[in-house]
Amino acid sequence: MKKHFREWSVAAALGFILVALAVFAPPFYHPQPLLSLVTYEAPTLIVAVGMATIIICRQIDISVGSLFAVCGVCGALLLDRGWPCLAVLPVSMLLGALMGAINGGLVAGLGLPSIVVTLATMVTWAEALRWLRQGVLVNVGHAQWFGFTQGEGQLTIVITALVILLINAVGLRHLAAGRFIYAVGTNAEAARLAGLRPRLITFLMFVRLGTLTGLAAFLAAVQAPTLQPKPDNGLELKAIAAVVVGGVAISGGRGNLWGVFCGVLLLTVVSPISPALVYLGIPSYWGKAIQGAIILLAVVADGWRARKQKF
Amino acid sequence: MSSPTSSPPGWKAALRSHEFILLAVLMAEWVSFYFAGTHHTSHGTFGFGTADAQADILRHTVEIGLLALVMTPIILTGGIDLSVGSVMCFSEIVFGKLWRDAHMPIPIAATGALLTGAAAGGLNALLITWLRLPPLIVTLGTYSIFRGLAEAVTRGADVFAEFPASFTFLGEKSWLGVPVQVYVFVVVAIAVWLLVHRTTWGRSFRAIGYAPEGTRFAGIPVERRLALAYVLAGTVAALAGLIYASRLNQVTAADGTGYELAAITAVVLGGTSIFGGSGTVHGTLLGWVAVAVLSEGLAYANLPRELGGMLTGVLLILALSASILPKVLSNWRARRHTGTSTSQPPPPAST
Amino acid sequence: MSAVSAPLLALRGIAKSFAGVRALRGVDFDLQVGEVHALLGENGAGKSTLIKVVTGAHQPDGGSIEILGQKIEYLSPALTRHYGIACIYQQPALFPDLTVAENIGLRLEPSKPLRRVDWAGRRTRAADLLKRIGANISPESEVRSLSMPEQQLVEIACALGSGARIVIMDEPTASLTQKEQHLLFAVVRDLRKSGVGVIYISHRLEEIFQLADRVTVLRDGQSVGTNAVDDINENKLIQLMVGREVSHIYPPGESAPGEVVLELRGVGCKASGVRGVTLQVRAGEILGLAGLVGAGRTELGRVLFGLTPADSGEILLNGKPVAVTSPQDAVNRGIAYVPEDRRRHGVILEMPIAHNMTMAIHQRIFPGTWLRFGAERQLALDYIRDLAVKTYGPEAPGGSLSGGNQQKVSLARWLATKPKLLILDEPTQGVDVGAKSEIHKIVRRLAKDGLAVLMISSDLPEVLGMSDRIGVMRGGELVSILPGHSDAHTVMAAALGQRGPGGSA
Amino acid sequence: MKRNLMLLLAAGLALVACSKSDSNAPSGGGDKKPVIAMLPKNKANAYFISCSKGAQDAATALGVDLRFDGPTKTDPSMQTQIVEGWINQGVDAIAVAAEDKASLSTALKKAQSKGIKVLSYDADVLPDARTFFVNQATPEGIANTLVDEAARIMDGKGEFAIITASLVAANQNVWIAKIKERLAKYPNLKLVTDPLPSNDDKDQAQQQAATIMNAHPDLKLIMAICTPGVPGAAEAVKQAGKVGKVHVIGLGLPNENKDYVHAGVTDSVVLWDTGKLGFLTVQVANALVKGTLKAGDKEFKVGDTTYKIDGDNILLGEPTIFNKANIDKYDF
Repeated sequence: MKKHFREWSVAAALGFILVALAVFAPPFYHPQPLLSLVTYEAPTLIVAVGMATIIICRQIDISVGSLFAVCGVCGALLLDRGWPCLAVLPVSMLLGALMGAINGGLVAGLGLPSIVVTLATMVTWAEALRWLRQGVLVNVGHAQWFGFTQGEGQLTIVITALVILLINAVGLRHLAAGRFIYAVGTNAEAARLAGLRPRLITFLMFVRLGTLTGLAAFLAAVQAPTLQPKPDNGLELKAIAAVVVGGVAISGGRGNLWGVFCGVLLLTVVSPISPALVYLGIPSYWGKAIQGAIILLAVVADGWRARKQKF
Repeated sequence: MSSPTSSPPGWKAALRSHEFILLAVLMAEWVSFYFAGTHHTSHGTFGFGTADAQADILRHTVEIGLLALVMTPIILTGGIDLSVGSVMCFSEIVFGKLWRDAHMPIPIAATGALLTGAAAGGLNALLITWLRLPPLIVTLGTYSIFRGLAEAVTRGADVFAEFPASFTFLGEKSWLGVPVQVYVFVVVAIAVWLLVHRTTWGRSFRAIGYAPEGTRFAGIPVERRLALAYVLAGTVAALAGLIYASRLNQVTAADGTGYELAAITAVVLGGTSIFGGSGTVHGTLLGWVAVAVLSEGLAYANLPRELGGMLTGVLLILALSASILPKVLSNWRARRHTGTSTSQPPPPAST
Repeated sequence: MSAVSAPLLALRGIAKSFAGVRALRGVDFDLQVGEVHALLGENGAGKSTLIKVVTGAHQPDGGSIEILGQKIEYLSPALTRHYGIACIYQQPALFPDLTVAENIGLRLEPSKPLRRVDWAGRRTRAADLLKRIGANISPESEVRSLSMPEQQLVEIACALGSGARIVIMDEPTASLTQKEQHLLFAVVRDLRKSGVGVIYISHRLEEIFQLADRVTVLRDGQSVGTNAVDDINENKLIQLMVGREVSHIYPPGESAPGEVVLELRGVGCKASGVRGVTLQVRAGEILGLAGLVGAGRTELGRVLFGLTPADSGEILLNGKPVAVTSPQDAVNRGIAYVPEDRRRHGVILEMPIAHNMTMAIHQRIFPGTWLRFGAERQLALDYIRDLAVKTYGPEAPGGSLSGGNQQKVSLARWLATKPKLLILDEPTQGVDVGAKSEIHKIVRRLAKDGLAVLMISSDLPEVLGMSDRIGVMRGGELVSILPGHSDAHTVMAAALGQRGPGGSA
Repeated sequence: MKRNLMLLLAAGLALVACSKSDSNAPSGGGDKKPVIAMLPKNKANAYFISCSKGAQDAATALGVDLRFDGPTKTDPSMQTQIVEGWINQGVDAIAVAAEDKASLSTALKKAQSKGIKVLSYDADVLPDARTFFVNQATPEGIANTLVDEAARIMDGKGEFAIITASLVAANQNVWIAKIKERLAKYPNLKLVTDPLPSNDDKDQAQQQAATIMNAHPDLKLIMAICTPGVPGAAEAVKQAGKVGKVHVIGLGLPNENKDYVHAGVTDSVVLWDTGKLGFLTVQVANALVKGTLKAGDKEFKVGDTTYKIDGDNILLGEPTIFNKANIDKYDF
C-alpha cells in the first residue's frame, strides 16, 4: 500500500467520484452513454500505455497527435477503397511504427533530444496531412464498428484497449524486457554497463508507441461513418497528462500502467464530454478547468511528497 | 575519462556558425520569395517585396515572437514553459472581462491583464522552485488549467469584441510605416537581449541551465532567478495577448492555441540548447523570423502554406543534427574501426 | 599467490586516444589467478580509461587483450559479463529508482528480454549476497534511499554474485566508513582465496600495502613499473607516480593566529544532523576537521554556508551574532565554501573559467547587474597567474581543465569574494599529487595572510600536515579539538569514539 | 557574438531598405487577368468545398484567376492573415465568408482603401466593409423553414437544442435571433439551452449533442445550423440509441446526410445550392471589378437568370428541404 501510494491515491480519487456519481447521479451508470464515453476514450488509453513506457524510458513524444491523425486518415482512405478492416489494421500499425521509427532513429541513433525531435515531426506530419488532404472528411461508411453492430463494435474496441493494457502492464512488471525499460529510464549508462542496449531499447519504445498509436487511430477511425482529419487533436498532451496523473515520473524510471489506467479513467470521467459533469450539475465548459486542476493537483502532490521525504 | 586539455574548444565556433547558417537560410528565403512572390504592374509593385507585406508578416507573428523572446531565458535555465499560450489567452479574457463587464477603462483593464500574466508566471515559478518540480509537468498543469479557466469564464463561447480605437491602434495602426506593435516588440527584444547577454541575471540563467546545484553553491539565488524568468514570461505572454486582442479586435477562449510550441520551435531553431545553458536571444530572433518569413512567404509565392510547417520541422531536425553529426560520425567510424566480430568465450576456468 | 602459466587477464600495448589526445599509449598489465593487483597513478594517468577498455565501455585503438591466454577481438559491456569481468565503479552505476534486489537482478540475470522475472528468486539471492558481505541493507529498499557507501556495497554484492573471475574495484573505499572498509577488505581477501583476480585502484597507499600482492603504476598513459608490494615502499611508489622524488608534501605551518573570526555556540541543524557544535576559528589559523564519512563535517560546512541553515545555537562572526540562512547571506558576510563535489558544485564545466571565477562576486564586480567583460577578464587573468592555473586563457571552459586546476578555479571563485572565513571541503580529493601540493601551499599562504580556514578532509595525513588545530567530529557532534601536532592514532581514536589521550567521548 | 549582432542589424536594415524602395500602389485592377480571391470559413468543410466548385466554374467561364484559400479549422486570426496577404498581393476583388465580423472588417476596410473590391458571401461582415453581401437565403427564410420543420416533427411541443458553428459566427447569430422570433408562433416548443458551439467540427458537434442528450433526457430534437453539425448530431443520436426518440434536422449537405436520412436518424436537412452560391459570388466579384455592377443596383443578371438585390444583399433564392423522398436526387 505504501509502496504504490501514488497509484492508490489516484484510484481512490477515481473511486470517490464514481461513488459520488452512484449516490447523486445514478443515471450516469446507464450502460449506453457510459459505453460510448469509454469507447471514445479507449484509443487514448492505448496511446497512454505507449506514452507511459516512453516516459518511463525517460523520453517524451509529443508527435503522437500527428501520428494518430496520419494513421487514421490513411486507414480511413483504405477503408473507403473497400479494403477489409483486417487488412487496414496492420497497415495503420505499420505506418505508425514507421513514423515512430523515424522519431526513434533521430533520438536513439543521433542522440537528439526527444522533445525537440518529436516537436519537429509533429509539425511536419501535421502540415503534410493538411496539405495533402486539406482537411476533407474521409468516408469510412461500411466499416463503421468494423461492420458489426454498434454495441459489438464498441465492446470490441473497449476490450481491445483493455487487453493491450493488460498485456503491457503484466509485461512491464513480469518480463525482463519490461524491467529493461525501467533500467534504461532510471540510469541509461548503468544499463549499458549492465550489458543492456539503451539506444536499441529507446528506439524500440518509439516504434512501439508509433504502433500503438496506429492501432488507436484505427480504433478511432471506425467509430464514425466519416473521419475528420485533425492533426491538432491535442492527443499528445492528453496522453502525457493521463500518464503524469497516473503517477509516472517525468524524470523516468518510475510508475506503472495501473496508475496510468486510473489516470486515463479519472480524466475521462471529468472530461468535458463526460455525462458525469452534466449529472453533477456542472456545466461542461468547466470540464477542462477541472481536468487542469486534477493534473496540477497530481503534480503538486508529487512535489509535496518529495519535499517532505527530503527532510 | 580523461579530459582533453590545451586547445581552444570548437563549441563556440559551432554556435557562431549556427547563427550564420540561420542567417543564410533567412536570406535565401527572403531572396527566393522576393523573386517568386513579388509582381510588378503598371500600378506599382505587389506581393512579398513590398513594405506592406513585410510589415504584415511582422504583425501576424509578433505575438509568437514575443513568446519566443521570453521563452529563451527559460530554456537557457534548462526549463520550459508550455503554459505561455494558455496564459496569453487567459490574460486576454481577464482584459475583456474587466473592460466589458466591469466597465473599467482600457488602461486599467490592460494592467489587470498584465498582472494576471505575471501572477500566472509566478504560479509556475512557485511550483517549480518551491516544490522543486520539473518545469515540463508544472507548466503542463498550468497549461491545462489556464486554458480551462478561460473556457470556464467564457462558458466556452463568450466573445469580447469591438474594442475602442484607443486600444485597437496597438494592433492595427502604423507609425512611420512600421506597425505600432513592432515598436513594442523591439523594446521587449532589446530588453530581453540586454537581460540575457549583458547582465548577471542572464549569466545566472546559463549557469542554472548548466548546473543548477553548482549555481546554488556559488551563492546565486537560483529561486529568485528562475522566478524572474517565469514571471517575465507570464507578463510578456499577457502583453502578447493584448496585442493579439487589439490586432483581431476580439478575444476568445481559443486564442493562442499552439503558440507555446511555435515559440519553442523558434527558440530551438535559433540554436538554444533544450538542455539549457547555451543559446542566444539574437539566435531566437533569427529562428522566429526564419519561420515567419517561410510560412507567409509561401502564400505570396502561391505555394501551399502547409509547406511552411513541414519545412520548419525539417529545418529543426537539420539544425539539431548539424550540431551533433560530427560527433556521431566519429563515433560510428570508431565503432567500424574496431570491428564487431565476437570471439568465442574462453573455457570456464577450473580453479 | 599461485603463478599460473596463463594469466587471467593480459593487456599488451593498449592505446586509446580521445579527439587526438592520447590517453593511453601502450599499457602492459597482467592479472594472475588469485591475485590482488593494485593500479596506481595520478589523476589523468589513464587508470579510468584503462578500466573502461577492460570493461568494454571504450574500444582500444591498438594493443591486444587476452583472457586466460585467449585473444579477445572485441569487448562490449554485455560481453565482459560473459567473460566473467565485473567492475565496481567509483560512482555507483546503479538504478536509483529500482530496488536493491532488482538492481542486483538486472546485473546478474541473463539479458534475454522475453523471460519471466522471478521476483522471489531475486529477493533471496540479493539477501544472500548482501549477507555475505555483511551489509545490512534490505533488498526491498530503493537504491535512491541508500547512502553512497551503501550503494557501493550493493555494487560489491553485484560483483560477488556475478561469479566473476576478474573483479575491478575503482576506489571502492572512497566513501566507506572504517567498519565497511574492513568488511570490504575481508571480501576481497575471500575473493582472492577463491581464485578471483582483483584489480584494485586506490589513492590510499596504506590500503595498497594492506591488501595488494602487486602494484602497477601508470603515468601519462604508460605503465612505468610493476612490483610486488613487498619489494617497494611508499616513497618509491610516489616517486614512480610523479616521476620525481617528493621530499615533503606539506608546507611548514607558521601559525600566528589573530583574533577570533568565527565562533560557534552550540550550533545545530536537525535536517542535516549537526548537533551542538561549539568552536572558534581565528584569523590566520587552519582548523582541520577530521572524522569518518558521515560524521557531519560536510553537513557542518553546509550549515555555516547557509545551504541548510542552523536551527539552534549561535553563529558569531567577528564577535557579532549572525543568522546565515542562505548562501547569499554567507557570501555577504564573508564566508566562502569550496565544496566537496567539484564537478557538480564547484565548477560549471561548460562555462569559461572567467565566468566561473566571478560567479560569487556578481554584485561586487558587476555593479547594477551590468556585466563588465574587461574587469572580469582582468580578474580571471590575475587569479590564473596567482594560483598557476594551467590553461590557455580565461575563456577556456572549466571542463577542459584537469581536476587539480578545476579545484584552483573553484578556489579562485571564493578567494575573489575576499572572505574572512574559508571553508574547504575535501580540497584535494581526486587531485593528483603535484596539484595537491600546490593547493596546500596556496592554503598555507592564505592563512598566513590572515584568513581563517576551516578545512574538512578525510585524508588524515593532510589534516595532520596542514592543521594548526584539529577538530574531530563524530555523529554530527564535535567530539574533540586536538593540537595540530597530534599523531594519526589520536585523531583516529577520537573519530572512532575510542577513549584516548585528549579524546573526550 | 558582437560581429553576429552587427551582421544581424545590417541584414535587418537591408531588408527594410529594400522593401521601402517599392512604391505602394493606389489601386488594384489589372492589365492582365483579374484576380478574385475567395475566403471560406473553413476550406475543409464540405459546404465550402462544394462552394468552391461552383466558383471555379464561374472563374473558368469568365476567364478570371480564382484564389480560393482559407483556414482548415475555425480560426479568425488566420482568416485575417490570409486577407492581409491578398491585399499585399494586389488582388482585384476579395470575397469573404467571415468567421468573425469584427476582426475581418478591419482588414477589409484596408482592402477597400486600396481600391480592392470587397464583397461577402455566406456570412456577412460589417456593412461598411463590403459593397455587397451575396445572401444565400434570407435569415427569415432559413429560420422559418427550420422552426416550421421542427414544429412539424415535434407535433408543436417539447424540448429542443441548437448546435451552431461558433458563438462569433455572424450568419449563425442572425439566424438564431430569427429562430427565436419565429418560436413565438409555437409557444410549446422549448429551447432548452443556449446554442452549443461546435467550431464547425463534426466530432465536437457529436460531443455537444451527446452531452445535451444526457443533460436533457426529454429532448426531442436537435437543430444543427452549421453543416458539420448535422452529421455530428446524427451520429451522437445513433450512438446513444435514441433514434426516433431524438430527431435531427439542420442545415446540411445532402451527400453528408444521405445515410442518416435513410436510416431515419435525421429527418430532413435544409440547404440552398452551395455550388450556385460560389458561382454567383465570383460572378458578382467579376462584375464589381469590371464596373458592370455598382452599389445601388436593384438586380443582377447572369445569363438568363436575374437575381434580386435587396439593399446591398444579393439574394440567391429560397432554400430546399431535403428528406427521404428527394435527397437522392441531389449530389453536392
